[in-house]
Amino acid sequence: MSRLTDIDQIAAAKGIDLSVNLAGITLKNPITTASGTFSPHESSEFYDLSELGAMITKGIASIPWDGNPVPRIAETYGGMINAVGLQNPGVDYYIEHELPFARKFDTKIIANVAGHSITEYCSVVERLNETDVDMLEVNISCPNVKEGGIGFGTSCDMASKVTREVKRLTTKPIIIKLTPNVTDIASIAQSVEAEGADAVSLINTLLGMKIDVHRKRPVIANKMGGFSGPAVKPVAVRMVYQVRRAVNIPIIGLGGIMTGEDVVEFLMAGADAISVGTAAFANPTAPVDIKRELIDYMERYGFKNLQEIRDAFEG
Amino acid sequence: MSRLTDIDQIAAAKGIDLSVNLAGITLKNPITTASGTFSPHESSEFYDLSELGAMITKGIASIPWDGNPVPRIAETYGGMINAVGLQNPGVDYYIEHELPFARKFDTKIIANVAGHSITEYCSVVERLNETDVDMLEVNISCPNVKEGGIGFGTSCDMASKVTREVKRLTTKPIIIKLTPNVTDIASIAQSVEAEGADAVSLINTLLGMKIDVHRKRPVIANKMGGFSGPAVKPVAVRMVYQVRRAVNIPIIGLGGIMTGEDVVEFLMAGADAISVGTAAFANPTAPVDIKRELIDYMERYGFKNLQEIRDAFEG
Amino acid sequence: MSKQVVNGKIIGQGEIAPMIYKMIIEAPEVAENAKCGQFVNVYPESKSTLLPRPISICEVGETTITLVYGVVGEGTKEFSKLVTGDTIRISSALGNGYDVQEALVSVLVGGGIGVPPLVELAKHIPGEKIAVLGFRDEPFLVKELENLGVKVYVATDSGKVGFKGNVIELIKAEGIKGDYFYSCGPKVMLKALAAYCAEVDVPVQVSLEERMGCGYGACVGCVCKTKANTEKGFEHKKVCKDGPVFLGSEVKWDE
Amino acid sequence: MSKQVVNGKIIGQGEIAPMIYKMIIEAPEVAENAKCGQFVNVYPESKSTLLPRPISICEVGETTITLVYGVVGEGTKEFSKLVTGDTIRISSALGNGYDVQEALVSVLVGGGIGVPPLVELAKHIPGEKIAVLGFRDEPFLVKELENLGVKVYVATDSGKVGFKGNVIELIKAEGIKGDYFYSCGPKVMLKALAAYCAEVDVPVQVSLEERMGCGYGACVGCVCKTKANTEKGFEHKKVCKDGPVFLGSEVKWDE
Ligand SMILES: Cc1cc2nc3c(=O)[nH]c(=O)nc-3n(C[C@H](O)[C@H](O)[C@H](O)COP(=O)(O)OP(=O)(O)OC[C@H]3O[C@@H](n4cnc5c(N)ncnc54)[C@H](O)[C@@H]3O)c2cc1C
Ligand SMILES: Cc1cc2nc3c(=O)[nH]c(=O)nc-3n(C[C@H](O)[C@H](O)[C@H](O)COP(=O)(O)OP(=O)(O)OC[C@H]3O[C@@H](n4cnc5c(N)ncnc54)[C@H](O)[C@@H]3O)c2cc1C
Ligand SMILES: Cc1cc2nc3c(=O)[nH]c(=O)nc-3n(C[C@H](O)[C@H](O)[C@H](O)COP(=O)(O)O)c2cc1C
Ligand SMILES: Cc1cc2nc3c(=O)[nH]c(=O)nc-3n(C[C@H](O)[C@H](O)[C@H](O)COP(=O)(O)O)c2cc1C
Ligand code: FES
Ligand code: FES
Repeated sequence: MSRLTDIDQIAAAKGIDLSVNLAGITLKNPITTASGTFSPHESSEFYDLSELGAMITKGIASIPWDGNPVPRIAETYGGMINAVGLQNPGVDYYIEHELPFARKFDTKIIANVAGHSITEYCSVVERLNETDVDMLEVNISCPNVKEGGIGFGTSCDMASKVTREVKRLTTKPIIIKLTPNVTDIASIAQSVEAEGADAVSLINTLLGMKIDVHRKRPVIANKMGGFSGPAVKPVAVRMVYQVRRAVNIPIIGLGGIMTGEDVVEFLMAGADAISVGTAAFANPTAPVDIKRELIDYMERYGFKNLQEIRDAFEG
Repeated sequence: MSRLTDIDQIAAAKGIDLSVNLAGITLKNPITTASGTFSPHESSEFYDLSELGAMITKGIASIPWDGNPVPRIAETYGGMINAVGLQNPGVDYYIEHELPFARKFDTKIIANVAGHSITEYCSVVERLNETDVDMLEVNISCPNVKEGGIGFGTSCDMASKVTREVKRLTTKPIIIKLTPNVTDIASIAQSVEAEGADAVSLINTLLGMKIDVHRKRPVIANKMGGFSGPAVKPVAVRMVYQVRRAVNIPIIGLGGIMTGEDVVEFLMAGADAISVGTAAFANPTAPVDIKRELIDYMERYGFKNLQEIRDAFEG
Repeated sequence: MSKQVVNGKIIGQGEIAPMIYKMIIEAPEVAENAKCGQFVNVYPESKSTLLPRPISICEVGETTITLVYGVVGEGTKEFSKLVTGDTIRISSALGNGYDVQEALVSVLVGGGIGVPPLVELAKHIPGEKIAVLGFRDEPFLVKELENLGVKVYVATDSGKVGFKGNVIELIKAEGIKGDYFYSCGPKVMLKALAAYCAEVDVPVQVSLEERMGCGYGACVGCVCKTKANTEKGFEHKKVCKDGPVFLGSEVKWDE
Repeated sequence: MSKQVVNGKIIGQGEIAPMIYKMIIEAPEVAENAKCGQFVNVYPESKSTLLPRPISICEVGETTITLVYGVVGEGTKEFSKLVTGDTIRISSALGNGYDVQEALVSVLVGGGIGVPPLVELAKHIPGEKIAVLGFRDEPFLVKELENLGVKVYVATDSGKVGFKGNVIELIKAEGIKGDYFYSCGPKVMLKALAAYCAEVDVPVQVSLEERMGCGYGACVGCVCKTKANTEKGFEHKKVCKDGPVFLGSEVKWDE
């Protein structure tokens, strides 16, 4: 199974090492897929998933969720709003039907966990603990479903509590995915670190809204939704920078990454790895194109590994 | 002094009434200039300031402020970051040298008040209370200067306190300008309403950061800065919508307004008036162009006044 | 990697009705695998319009595909400005197209910018073919369908051309009958047609539209409700991946 | 309303050195009031690049202005793709230009894309004129200056053309002297030149660059420090409005 992909060969030929250690798990490269913007079967029709450092799954709940009514998607200036509402077929379906396909590729699997309550989070984590997924990413931040986590991600207490409870149930590394819709993201990150989170990922979507002035109503049936894409990148970079200075655990940085240079921006801000989200809608092969651009950047400036990029940053 | 401007004549000819009552002050139209993005002398070189519903001044402090080192400006995808740091010549200079010029135009004047401490806010408000400015907008949100207000705008207690103290010192209507960098903007708005704020304006800039991957440092000398422009509009519209449902006082909506239809979006979300900010950098005559587009929209849909627009919104 | 995004080369573009454009794109990799009723994602160049625009395949040539689209917003405006020789980023053909059935008389019902996919469809349908097309004002693609041996009926909202009214009214007025129906157009029309077909007990395939994120099945943004044996009596299917063509009888229209 | 943004018409554009373009724009309203050392804001069409790009006026014609610019990012890339007949949004001439002085020998010192404003300047300077120009690799605008009767010295970093080294070294090496200096170029060069001029006690006017928000004096984004009788010994002046030209002796260079 382990073999050099096309782009890995390019990196190797240039003497560039893209690997990164994330809470004890080695990713071949820092490129992962942002939860909810990637589907192994569909994405694999466009590129070789073995190019990825890790695939991060859609949010998985304990039972199937229907999600929100349509329209679920709106386009904004350099971004988009979604209110999918975490539609998903539930953890049992995931383990039986989706995980085996994903395992065919030479890459790590990070399962994204959704829940309306601590009990729900826990039951997903317990089920996934029995599988061979490599890490778990707990989404305490999705703003789409009222009970879907917004309360957890916006208070230090609740964030701590979820972290504590899920950590008990698994030996797999736990990544806590943080919401940007807070006054002080650094203190939320510190709270989850204190409870043993192995890493944090940020940012999830900003809460946004768009009104159709011709139809005279919100574009999205759910009224508000999660705002993502290149428009939000300055907020994401700022938050990664702040969190890097507040915690010692690894950070997966995301929010508006479209190019290899955007990846560098996140690495310099303090991210250990990154995820590509909305970019994969504007370009289905974005993760691999971005990986190639990252290599180009490193070659141009003579960087041999990711740490050298981080060390070069003055700020 | 009172006369119909070019565009007012167009509106009048179409039977369109753009006026709006803002806490007892009647603005001829809902278009105001966002603080810090407008300068009476410089802007008047491009358009007739009497077209405005009101001009909102740059932040005014009790004594002159030097502001931040350069670079202060960075461009982002559909937006920009600034860290001007509230450079301003102080309230005495403002009253003596800038206010008289601004008064030459047939429009209301809203003075934007900055401060590092409650005492500073108070001394500016006291000085301005003696002048003929029409309203005061208290900026409790600028993220650029560490002591420049961020603490005030991000906690209900501090926001209440500033409001209470400045309300005591003036009979002029007080607008509190809110920061979007908070978990729950509706509750901050409620706090300032409870202390007698006559209106709120939102949003100020999001806190953002950009890194120059070639120079390998933050683009802005101050590292982080205030992120504005069309990219942030979905956050601004959402917050106006939330605040409209939380308070009864008028709202001045802003954040990324570039066109007349953007104005309609804010009116439908619940704003009483709006401000044009970053758009005036991309187009120095933006406020008047936007005013014209608003009239076009109203004509197209047969709206005779702003309230009809708000009432037409379903959501 | 059965799918890709390619730089198609525009070999012809023109306005065939007010604000309706026909674009012919040289893109062998796309044409090769394209079927009637499928669509392509068209990617605007402008960075402020991030998302792909799904456009149905109107005709498939040896190495070309033809798109017919209305200019309604930023993206389609950008496309309309392109000229012969320019390139345009398009995806492989996506979704499940029409499932062509044996029938003595097939009826193709199209509304506005839902008419285009019926052209390629007509090429593959056996037997007698009737098209019933509704437009606001100005018909288009009528000649193209007639050239394929289709008997075409036209309705316009304004009555400017053909029957004044909608397609269902026209079908009833003309007593148009068939043993299989295919359709594409606005949801209200599809819903009314599905109800009509249920009434006269004839199967109908409908091509749905929904706002898309990815356009290739990754984001679950574009769902429709189909009848299912679940607690709530429905399940969400992806229009871009499981559709855009569904049986009229399987769609839960009440939403 | 003394200022405006107009749609200028491009009547010529070409690459005059690698990645350096010269664009001639028909814009009578702008040309009419333009002075040497001023700049115009050029507004990109793309919505993802919001801010104006300040570009110095290289030459002023009866109804035209000429800009010479390097392609360094998104905005200038967009400009470089425009062709004769296209329109481009530009502002009226902005800022204070050079304040031309009587002198026997004037020395014009330019670095890279700081060279362009020196061309219009040379037209207005009385007496003998010497230009000392520094480039990385490839000189440009040398002929234009020579045609105006300017004696031109060239330095390149690579030594590919002319003197190998920077302009200060070249001035010293050639013993170039004058009784008034004017300059435009990178800050390090201006700083070194100001120091040199202070040393030899000759006045120098420098044209500064700074990242701009509005470009017309409204945002206070583009400041530089000038010496002043304040507590801290400096004040912030706006490069776009109070400059871009300042006296070398009034600028606080240590920042
Ligand atoms: C499967 C499918 C096939 C289609 N085939 C055709 C066709 O053959 N000819 C044609 O003219 N149109 C077709 N459409 C509709 C077409 O996709 C939209 O008109 C187009 O995306 C509008 O883009 P815009 O940038 O001009 O408008 P904007 O309003 O600026 O678009 C903004 C956003 O809304 C989305 N959007 C807008 N309208 C629609 C819509 N009606 N359906 C889905 N998304 C929308 C856009 O994709 C974009 O994300 C089809 C839609 C779907 C889903
Ligand atoms: C008064 C003045 C006169 C100038 N005259 C010329 C000239 O005659 N010829 C020429 O080639 N260049 C000139 N410049 C520099 C020119 O403005 C920048 O090279 C240009 O804005 C880069 O835009 P971009 O979109 O290609 O680059 P990007 O890097 O994509 O620009 C991003 C942002 O940074 C700003 N920016 C980037 N570089 C600079 C810079 N060096 N100075 C100020 N802002 C910058 C841009 O305006 C924009 O807001 C001048 C600058 C100033 C301030
Ligand atoms: C359509 C869509 C669905 C998403 N679903 C999830 C999800 O299920 N779980 C989650 O943690 N984040 C979800 N997200 C958030 C993304 O993973 C990511 O945090 C966010 O989009 C910012 O990154 P981007 O700007 O690169 O897209 C979703 C985002 C989008 C656009
Ligand atoms: C350069 C600049 C300076 C600003 N200065 C101030 C200020 O002094 N006081 C204030 O309340 N807001 C200030 N703001 C915030 C704006 O008034 C406005 O709230 C924000 O830019 C969002 O609106 P926009 O997206 O339309 O620009 C400033 C914004 C910019 C871009
Ligand atoms: S648009 Fe993403 S699943 Fe259909
Ligand atoms: S760029 Fe705005 S004041 Fe100079």
